[in-house]
Amino acid sequence: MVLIDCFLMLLLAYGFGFLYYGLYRNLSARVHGRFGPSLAQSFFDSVKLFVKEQSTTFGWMFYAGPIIMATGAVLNVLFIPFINHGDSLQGLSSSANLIVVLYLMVLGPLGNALGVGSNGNPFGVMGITRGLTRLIALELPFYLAVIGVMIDAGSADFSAIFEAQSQEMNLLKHPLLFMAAFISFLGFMGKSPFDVVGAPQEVYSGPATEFSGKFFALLLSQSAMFSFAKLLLMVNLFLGGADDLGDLVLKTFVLFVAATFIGSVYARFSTIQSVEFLMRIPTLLGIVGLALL
Amino acid sequence: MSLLLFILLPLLAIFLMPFYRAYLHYVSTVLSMALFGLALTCKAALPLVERVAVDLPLAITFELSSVSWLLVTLFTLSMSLFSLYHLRFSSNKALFVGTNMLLVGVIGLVLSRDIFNIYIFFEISSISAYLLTSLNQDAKAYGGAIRYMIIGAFASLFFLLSIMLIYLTIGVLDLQMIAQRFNLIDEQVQYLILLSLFIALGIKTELFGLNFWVPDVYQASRSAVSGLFSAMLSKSYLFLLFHLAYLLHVSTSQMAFLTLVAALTFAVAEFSALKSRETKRIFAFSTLGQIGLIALALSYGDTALTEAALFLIIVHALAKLMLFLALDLLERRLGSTKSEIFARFESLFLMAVFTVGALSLLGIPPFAGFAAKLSLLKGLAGLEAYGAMALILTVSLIEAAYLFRLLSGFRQGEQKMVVTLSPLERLIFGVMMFALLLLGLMPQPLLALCQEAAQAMLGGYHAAL
Amino acid sequence: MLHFEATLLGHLFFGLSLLVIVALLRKNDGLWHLLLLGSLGIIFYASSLVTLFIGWEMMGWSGYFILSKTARVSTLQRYILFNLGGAFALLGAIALLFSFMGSMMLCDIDLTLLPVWALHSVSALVLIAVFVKSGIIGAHDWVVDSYQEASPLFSAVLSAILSKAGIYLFIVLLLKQPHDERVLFELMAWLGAITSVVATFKAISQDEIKRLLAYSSIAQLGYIITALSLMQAYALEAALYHTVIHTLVKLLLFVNVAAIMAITGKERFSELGGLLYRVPLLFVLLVIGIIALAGMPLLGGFNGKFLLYTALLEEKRALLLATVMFSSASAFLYCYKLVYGIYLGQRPHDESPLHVSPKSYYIPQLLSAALLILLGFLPALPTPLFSAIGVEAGFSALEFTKPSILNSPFGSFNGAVLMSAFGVVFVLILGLLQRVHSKAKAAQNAQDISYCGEVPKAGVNLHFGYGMGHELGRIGFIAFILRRQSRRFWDYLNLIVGDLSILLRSLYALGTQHILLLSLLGFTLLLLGGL
Amino acid sequence: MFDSLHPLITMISLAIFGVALLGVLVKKNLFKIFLAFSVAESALFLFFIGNHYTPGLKAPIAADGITRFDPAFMVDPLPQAMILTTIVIGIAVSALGLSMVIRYYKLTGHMRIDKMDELGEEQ
Repeated sequence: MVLIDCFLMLLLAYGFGFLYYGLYRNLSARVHGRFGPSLAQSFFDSVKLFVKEQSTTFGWMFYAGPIIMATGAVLNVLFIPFINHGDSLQGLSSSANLIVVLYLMVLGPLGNALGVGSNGNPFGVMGITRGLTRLIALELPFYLAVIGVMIDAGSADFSAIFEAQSQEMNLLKHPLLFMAAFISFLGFMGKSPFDVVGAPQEVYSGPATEFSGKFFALLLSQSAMFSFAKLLLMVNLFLGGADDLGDLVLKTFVLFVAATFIGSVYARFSTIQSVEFLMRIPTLLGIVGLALL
Repeated sequence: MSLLLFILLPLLAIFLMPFYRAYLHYVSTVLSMALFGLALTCKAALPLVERVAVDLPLAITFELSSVSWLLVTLFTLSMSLFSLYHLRFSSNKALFVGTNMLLVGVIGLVLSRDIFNIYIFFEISSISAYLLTSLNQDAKAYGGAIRYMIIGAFASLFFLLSIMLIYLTIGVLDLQMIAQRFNLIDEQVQYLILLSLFIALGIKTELFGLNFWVPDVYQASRSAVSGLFSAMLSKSYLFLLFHLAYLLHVSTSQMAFLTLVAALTFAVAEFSALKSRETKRIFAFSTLGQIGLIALALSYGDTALTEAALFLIIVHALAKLMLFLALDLLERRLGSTKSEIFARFESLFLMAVFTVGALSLLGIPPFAGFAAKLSLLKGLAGLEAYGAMALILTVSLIEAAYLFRLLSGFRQGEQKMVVTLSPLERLIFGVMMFALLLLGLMPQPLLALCQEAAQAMLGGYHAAL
Repeated sequence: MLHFEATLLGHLFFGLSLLVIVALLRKNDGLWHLLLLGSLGIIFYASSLVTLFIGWEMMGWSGYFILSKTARVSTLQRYILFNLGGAFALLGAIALLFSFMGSMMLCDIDLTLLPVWALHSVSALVLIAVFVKSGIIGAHDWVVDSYQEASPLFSAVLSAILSKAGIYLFIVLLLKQPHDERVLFELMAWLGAITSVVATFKAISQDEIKRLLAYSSIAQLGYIITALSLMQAYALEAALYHTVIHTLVKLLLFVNVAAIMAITGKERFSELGGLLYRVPLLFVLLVIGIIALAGMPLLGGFNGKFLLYTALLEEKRALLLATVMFSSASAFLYCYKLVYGIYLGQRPHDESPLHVSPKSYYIPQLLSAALLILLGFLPALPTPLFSAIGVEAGFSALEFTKPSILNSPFGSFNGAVLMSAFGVVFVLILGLLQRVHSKAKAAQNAQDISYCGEVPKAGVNLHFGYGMGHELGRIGFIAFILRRQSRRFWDYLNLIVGDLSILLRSLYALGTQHILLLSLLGFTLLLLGGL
Repeated sequence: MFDSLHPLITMISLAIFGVALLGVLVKKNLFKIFLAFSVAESALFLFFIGNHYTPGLKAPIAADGITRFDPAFMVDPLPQAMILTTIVIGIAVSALGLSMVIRYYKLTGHMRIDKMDELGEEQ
């Protein structure tokens, strides 16, 4: 039963992940006054990359890096419930809680960092360092918000968090916390102004310098699923979770569109700028939000 | 058996010197060990009081109470170790005369119950100390000895003055009788007497304000002799000062003044040692510091603290003697006592000796100094003297800074001279290290003796308060 | 004089010490290590304050003599002065306690009987000793130099064991005794959290491996201190759990680094790199170590953090928790620097020959890695022990269902499920990647990389190791943290005390007649004053 | 107890004592310093014996018709014995001191107290 549930969740995440990815490229193109590629372009890209003849490898760690990263993304999907009640689409979420999920989210970057580090390209590591530096700053406001949510719910379990939002979702109850978390969330989603440059020499979630062929395909797929997992987390934490599949699509879509629009109009901060910004405004919001709790 | 033996035997040995001119070091060893044995056998018969010559007002009284017994035993033991250490050197007249006279002097100081007698032993120990300081017969030694002498003569003037005032006012010299009649004296004269005594004995006890000459004298003397000064001379005066203070029932405010002086002695001396580069001076400062600590404990006039102070006297005497003897060994091999010498020799045994000595001085377990410091702190805690506790702990850190600076010298330096010790030297130092360890692990027997001694020393002091 | 008593807490700490010291025992200074172990035994099984103190001091100086074989004199002085300072503070606390309790036995201590000022003084003095030993920021000046200059294996002992003595002291003297001290504990919770933040950023900016590890130790002890200051059953479990994990992790990491030093003879990130395929096993072990150090799930390291976070949540200490989580997140950077700087990236150019690392280096690492994995799989395995220790200390028992589920009042998780899910998913994806049509081709050589369209020449430095973390210095508040140095304060203090010493010393250089004049003057003044 | 002469003796001896102390404190020649100590000691003897002497009593010598120890008839012999002892000690100390000064002079060529700088931190 659990296995089927998990499989379904993965399938949904995979599908929605690529759908949103395609939508993102279209929407941001429209904001910029262009026409984007077709919706399924990213999906086709990944399939194409999977069947490429050759891909260069720098050794077993290089091989294992993307796998760890993808494992992290998959685990995230499996441990975050899709629906806020019942038994279906819960995956393994009863064996874990919010804190575990928060920490599981770092597993992917670790695999990425190990893989990129092992290929000997100095620019890759530069990107990793920037990514990790920014991650530090991203997490502080997000943690503040999450702590608020957990204290409000009296538990770190998702079920309790849903329970606490049954009357009024956290977005309305704690708008300041939501704002703090949402700013961080933009960064987590790799949206401007907090994204890390994705030029060919530098890696974080952009095209991986040394990853080619099937490795790159794996990275693309995990990135799509991971993005969906993050959307899901935000929905669960602040929008009261999804009552059913339709609700899920609606809520994730709203969040996604909001993030995409904001990301499309802002220019990118440099790493230092984004860290300093994140350490000020959203952190302050989060602290005020906690004080109001 | 007579208490006079402790005084007469060494004097006799000095007079008979021409008969065994070449064997003085053996005679000294045998004599001091015999006296040590003698002291041990006296334990059962305590307290011993002995009168020499005529009736009371004119009699000369010696008393071996449990506290003077403790000190006599310590002095004879120190002297035995000192003589044993000197066995391998050739017979030395001046050393023989000086050390044995010093022994007579310090034993006399703690045994006498007659203030004029005390003056005589005061002078005997001073003269022998001058003699011992000049032992090296170079400009440094004579310079130190002359400096010592001028200060000593100054001290003896004041001591003499106080004796004269006492006799002129109450006409007695016996300490007990002085104590009984001291109240009859006019208050202002009383104060003058006490002050003169304080100046005279304070110089000799090496208390702050009166001790600025001490490092020079230690530096001028041979290291081994400095060890003897540290172990015997200063300790006997320390006893004397507070024995008189308790006996004469000095007022609480005067005791508080002593506390202040003692605390200053401790703190200033330890601070001064911090940047010194001359080992003998460092050890001299450390001795001053420990004297300050002991005086601090004694100045409360409390049984527990006096017990701790007596324990500390013994432990410090042992540790300092050991350190100075080891330093003497190094001085003879390396020709210097600068702190750099610690980087210039190679000997695991000597390193162990210095380490154990330093740790014991610092009061770090499991060595004897710890037991002393612990009982000291317990005593102070019992009196709720928290300021003194804080002072002791803080200043100990300064002490640690310079002692460990010396110890860290072991691992510097490139060309090291291998220093080998003779089996006898190993035995002496081994015994002393073992004693320090043993006293640290099992202090109770000695502490019990010290407690008994503390009660004897305080006598009726508490009742007066 | 010595009194002992067997307690569960003592068993736990002594067991850890035994594990570490036996794992690291070498012939050349084995005797000192055994002495150290003995002194730890005295501390952990002491039932009287005096016994505890004796062990404490013995630990201090036996460490000094081990350290003195490799460290510089200034480092040694720092080590001994800080440690003795802590020890004397402890002695002061003991004496103060004695003056009120009239007993030196641990069981007779009842802190509620103390007047408020004495309770504060005792707590403050004990905390000084704890802070020095654990290297809380401000009192950490000795830690980094000592760890760096100790022999690699002794660094492991210092970090894994000796720093924990402070934790033990805290539990025994302040946590086990009933009292209602709150103010200092509040301060302490924040000190712990701030320590972990500051030390984390300091760690990131280090170039020497052992300095990085030293700062990371300081940061980890900061978490433990924060946990302890909550005085609550689950927080105690968190502290104990973290203690165990940190011991295992630091054992692993320091021995790993020791092995690297034995192989390459280098100890800076800027001189190392690219060792991954030379010593793959060491690499894997290090990765296990940093995963546990960073507190990521799957391995044991997460469990302590989880408990700490839930304890803080339960106490509703949101800001404190955010600070701790922030520092914990920042720790990823130095963890990555550790693994990248040594094993990943390109080999530096000066190809000095590599030595074979002794086999004995692998045993302690494998041991602690195995334990970390086991604890990841069965996170609640030690909970019954911690629960019993908590009960012994007067706290309520902990909830325990089965070894694979770690419970806390704020939620639970199943380590076995987590671990199995990871394993299954990993294998599935690996299988997928193997099955697809595309084949992996090995790169030609290290220079076969995308490098702005060029092929890098052999002389170009492609290793980014020591540069990592430099960027942080340009970020305002991190630069602020990095600029603060408690050393300046201590150096200044040293200067002042030294000058004072020379000033006071000049008294002892007075001429003979001046001394006499002074004495006479004193005599006259006292005489006039008294009359 | 004090007779009319005693204050005078006290004053004179105090004056001598003061002069001697002044010598100790300001004279630079070691020889003179030791001499000054001798003078100071003598002043103390004068003070003690002078204050203790009572006119009309016999000297405590057996030959002068004194047959038994009785302070009522004779001067208290104790202070005299004390002073005799002290004089002997004083002579011994002076002798030792002066011999050391001579040795010191032979080694260094001077005997000025302000030039004695063999000891201290730098040596």
